[in-house]
Amino acid sequence: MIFNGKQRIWSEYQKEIPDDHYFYVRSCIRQNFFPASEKTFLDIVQNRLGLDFFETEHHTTCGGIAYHSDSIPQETLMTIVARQFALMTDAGYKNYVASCITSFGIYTETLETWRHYPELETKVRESLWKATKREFNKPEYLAHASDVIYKLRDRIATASVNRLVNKKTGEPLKVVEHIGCHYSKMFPSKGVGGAEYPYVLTGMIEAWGGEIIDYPERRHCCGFGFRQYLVKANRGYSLSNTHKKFESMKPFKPDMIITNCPGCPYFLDRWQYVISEMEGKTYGENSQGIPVFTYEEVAGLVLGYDPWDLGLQIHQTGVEPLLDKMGIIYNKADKYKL
Amino acid sequence: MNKQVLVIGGGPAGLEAAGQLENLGYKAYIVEKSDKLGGHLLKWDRLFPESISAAETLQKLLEPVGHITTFLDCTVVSVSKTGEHFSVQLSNDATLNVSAIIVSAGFSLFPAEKKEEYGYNIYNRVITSADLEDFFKTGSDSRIQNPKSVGFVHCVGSRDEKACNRQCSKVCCITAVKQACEIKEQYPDADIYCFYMDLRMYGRGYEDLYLEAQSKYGIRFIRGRVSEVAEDETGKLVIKAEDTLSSKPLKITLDLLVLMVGMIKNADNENLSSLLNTRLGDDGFFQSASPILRSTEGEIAGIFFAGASTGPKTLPESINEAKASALAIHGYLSKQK
Amino acid sequence: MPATLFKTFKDIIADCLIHVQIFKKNILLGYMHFSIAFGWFMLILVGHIEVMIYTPQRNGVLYYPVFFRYFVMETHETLRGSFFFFLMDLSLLLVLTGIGLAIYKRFHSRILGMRRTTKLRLGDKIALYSLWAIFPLRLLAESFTANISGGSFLTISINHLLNAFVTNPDHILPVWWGYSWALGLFLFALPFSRYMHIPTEILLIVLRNAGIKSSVSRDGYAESEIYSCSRCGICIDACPMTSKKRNIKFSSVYFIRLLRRRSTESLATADKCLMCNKCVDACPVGIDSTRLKLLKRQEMHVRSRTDYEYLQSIENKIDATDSVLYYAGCMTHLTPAIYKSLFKILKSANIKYTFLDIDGSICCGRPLFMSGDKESAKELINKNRELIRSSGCKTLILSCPICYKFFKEEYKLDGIDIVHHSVYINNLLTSGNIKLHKGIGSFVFHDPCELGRGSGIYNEPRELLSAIGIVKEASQEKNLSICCGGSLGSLTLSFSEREQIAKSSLNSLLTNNPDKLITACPLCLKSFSTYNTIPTRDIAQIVSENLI
Amino acid sequence: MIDFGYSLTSSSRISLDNINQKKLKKITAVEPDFLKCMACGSCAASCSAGNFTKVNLRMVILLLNRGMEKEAIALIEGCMLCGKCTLVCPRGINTRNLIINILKIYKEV
Repeated sequence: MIFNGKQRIWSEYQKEIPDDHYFYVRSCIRQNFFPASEKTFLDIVQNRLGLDFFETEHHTTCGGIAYHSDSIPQETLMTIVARQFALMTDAGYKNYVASCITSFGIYTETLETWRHYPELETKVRESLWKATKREFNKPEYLAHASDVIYKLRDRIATASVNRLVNKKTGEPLKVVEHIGCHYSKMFPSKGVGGAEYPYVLTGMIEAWGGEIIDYPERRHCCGFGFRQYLVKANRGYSLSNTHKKFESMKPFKPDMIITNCPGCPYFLDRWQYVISEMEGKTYGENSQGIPVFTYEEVAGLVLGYDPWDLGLQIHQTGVEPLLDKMGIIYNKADKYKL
Repeated sequence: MNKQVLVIGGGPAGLEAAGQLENLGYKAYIVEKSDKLGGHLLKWDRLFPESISAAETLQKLLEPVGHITTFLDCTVVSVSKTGEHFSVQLSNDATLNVSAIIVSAGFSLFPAEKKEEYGYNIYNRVITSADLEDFFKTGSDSRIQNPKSVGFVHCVGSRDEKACNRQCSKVCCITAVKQACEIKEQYPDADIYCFYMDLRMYGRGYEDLYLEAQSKYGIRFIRGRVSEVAEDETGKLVIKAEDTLSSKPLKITLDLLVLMVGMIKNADNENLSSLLNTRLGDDGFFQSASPILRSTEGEIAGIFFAGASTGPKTLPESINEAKASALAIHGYLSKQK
Repeated sequence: MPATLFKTFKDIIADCLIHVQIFKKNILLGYMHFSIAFGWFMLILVGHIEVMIYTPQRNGVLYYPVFFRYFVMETHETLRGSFFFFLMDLSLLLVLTGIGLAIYKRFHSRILGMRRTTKLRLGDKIALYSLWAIFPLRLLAESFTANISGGSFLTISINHLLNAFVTNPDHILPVWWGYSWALGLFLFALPFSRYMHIPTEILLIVLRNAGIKSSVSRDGYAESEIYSCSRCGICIDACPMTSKKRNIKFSSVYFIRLLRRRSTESLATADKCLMCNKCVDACPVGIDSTRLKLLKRQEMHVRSRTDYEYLQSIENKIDATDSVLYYAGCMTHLTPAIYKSLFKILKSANIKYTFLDIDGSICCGRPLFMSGDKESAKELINKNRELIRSSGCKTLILSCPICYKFFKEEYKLDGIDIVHHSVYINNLLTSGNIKLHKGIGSFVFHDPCELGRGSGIYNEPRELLSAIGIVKEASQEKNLSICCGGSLGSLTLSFSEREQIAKSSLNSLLTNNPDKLITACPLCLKSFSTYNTIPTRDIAQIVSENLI
Repeated sequence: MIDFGYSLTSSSRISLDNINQKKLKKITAVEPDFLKCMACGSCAASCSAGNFTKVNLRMVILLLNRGMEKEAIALIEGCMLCGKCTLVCPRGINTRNLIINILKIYKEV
């Protein structure tokens, strides 16, 4: 691996991320899968770093899951998106931050579609007006929440209590980063670091002391793929894709996986259990599984949050061996506290 | 006094054209932007399809131009045409008054880094065809360590609209076959694979070399474009492609991957064409007056082309075009008073 | 039975003693073999007669007749034997001329009609040189003692000559020893040499005439064929593969030698063979080496690796109850001009026909059979037979000689007339059903291996062609015809080797500058038209072009 | 082991890392023409057996080179060895010897 080469590519894919004043929208499924992640995110940016993040209860789904499952057409989707933008406009914000990768992809796709086909934007504005009597401005900046943490990675590092290193040996932890497909594969220029070598999570890991491993199936989808999981007949296909990734990362002996997408951590986490039950095959050191984290959870750990406040007890694959490795003190009994 | 002709670009086409013009009784000047005459030929070891030495070929091309005035490290700054004469100012402050100009500015190699998924300059064992040719010439490249398996990726930066190059670079197919045979000669135990979209073996002797590559050297050809490259835990390259003949995705682990970089327009073609008041085609190469009957002539009287300035060409094609261009100039200047 | 016995006796005399077959090939070569074999036979026969007459008490002592002159002194009785002395000297002279020719042949085989002879191995060399030595030594020995134990025109004359130089009778002994050693050495080397054919050939003739055939490459009959091979090398020149001195090691003589030595390499040689049968036709001993090769292939190629389950789903829907049935076969589908021309001829003769494999052929099975996979071939035979039987046809026309030979020999289609299109068209001509325009064009006819040597059809195509134009001769034709190189018999012959064969065959065909090359096999047509300098046509094509 | 009602599906991906090089070397040794195929498809187009079933020599050569031996055998065991492919092959590949040896080396009986 030639590090300079990657740095050169990273330097070509830098996106502008505003400093403050964000309109923050949550993810539909993350709130079920990893409910503490978004809470942690807001706690870090609002309370720890004192930034302005606005939330509204009127925000709905972006329509992404329905769209990618072929349940609604693109025009419907764009009208839903337009409504979210109207909420932002009403609240007086210009910087739009999505917690969900699918949403981020949907927003990017919608804005790009309007750029190429302005007549569609006009049509959507009309539809939105007819339906809700709302008007909107397009966001000036669109970011994914991981972009924000990426931007803040050094501030977090400065305030860090724990680092991504093996406390005993002092060696950096080996970290697999997994980027949601819709982050930059559709529009490479919209993601930090582009599509082939995304830097958004890598930047965090580097800043927090870990070592990124680049394994052959790094670019491969986590296996969720909407229809592949949602339709039971296809579920084996979803599982097989995840299996393929684990087989590929296995020889690199990763300590942990960090992700920036709602579905990925869920499937990378849960499918490990399914594979072990189905095939008798387990991954990770001492066959304890490879713990999978959202970037907010990792940021939380670095900043010294209590693991159980981060919702790590909800993970299928146990995180304790890693916490021990990092030298994080936690109360075992608290794991099952409500 | 003899009529004077400016040759822009001192590669094989420029050298041949200048030599021919001198033979025809004109005074030629060569302007070369690098510090050496010879262009891309300087970097070649052996030439396809018959393994002729590039150095000897260049030597022969240089012989007749020994006494021709040559400006190295020099570019054209401005050109003004008055009547039938061009007044050309060079970056070294010299001013030339010439009756005709040959644009033999050639081509550039596609920067392999642009195909990020192939990992050139990111993975240690990914090299370009130019690097490999340099290895054959100099015998050393730290990335080539007794490889047991080698892959060649055809059409890197060619026939690729996403890389902003729609054109076929013509020479890469046969170069890949040539280099595959050569590397097999150096490393007889190596398994060698060529990943191609189409094999364009159009020239004399090319098909023979292709057959020899298969039957004598056992080189395997896989019809499918490499989609991505990664490193495994030992640093070997993992290559993914579709084997389009069996309609199945394919994976192979290799010790060395050679990217067959294509021929693309020079970045300064645009500048040069505006100085000369000529047109560029959609592909960024110079546009001649007529692609069939007047392929060496520009639309402006007195401007001529030779070699790859008007699109990818093989070496013999470039040299023949240089001869044709010199003859066209002779015809043009003979009509002048 | 007496007829077989008589034939066997006649064959033994003709082939083993007189060598009629070799005489047919080349008189000098024939004489060489005849002189040695017959002369030596006479020496033995007369020698025994002498013993019986003069020393009846020694009758039955094996060595006695051989060294008769050494043991017997000249007595009054020997005078009566001057007739035998003369006979013995004459036979010895006969043998010596043969030996002389044999020695000469070693250096200039071409004079005796052979471009190439076989390379000798140690056993052969010992036997050969001792054979060469036996008779000159015998002459010398008998000449030395001619004044003591009698002699005739040859030995007495030499005796006189010798007496002028050698006076000491002690010098006589080494020569007799020499003769004795040479003979002993020869007999000792015989089983290890090619001269084993001398005794074995008699056995082979007996077995062959008894109608025995071999079923594996090393059974009794096969052994008798293998040991009967005299390695004369006539098959080397006959073999189309050996043109330009290539592939000599693959000719039948070496195959048989490998077989005799039980070498595993014999399979590679068997696989290479075109199976054109030219060597079998030329073999003076009549060894069916092609069959031996086929047997070898059958033994070595593992069977039942094919799967013809799909044949069962092909319906028997062809009806040819009131027409002739035509089967193009695989190859003719690549040369549609052949069947189109044939159909034109049939139409002009008002003959109704049905095209059995219009939608594609099931192979006749001969290519598989020749590859050694007899069992798989049977499956194809069965399906084709089923299709043909269910069609209800009475006549089956084939345009591919490969199919033709196989249908004739293996299909057991009793009651159905199987005929090659060249013969069928010729019959139409002779019966007046078609009329042809005779022009001035000249043709040479290439006999396809499977039609000519394979099926014995030489004359009908030529008759047919002579109704259209002038038939010119090729330098080697009919049973000597050279394979086109395309033969499916060979499994391993490469493309370039086949090209060589096609070109050498064309060389022979074009000797007399014909206007067109005519053949009667789709494979030959394809092979020749690639390299031919004059037009190549199938016989059906040329006939259809000249229909009136 | 739990049955979840779905299972891992095997990948259709060809891995050139795991192919049986020994067998490939063997087939190349007995019939070097194996290397000469340029996948034009003439053999399959003219195939007598291919008329009735899925025999396809072009594909067989390809599949063997990709290590898909079983699939290859399924496409060649219906061959009748008629030799049409030898005749039409533009590179003069000795197809019959190739087929015989493919079956010999790759098909277990």
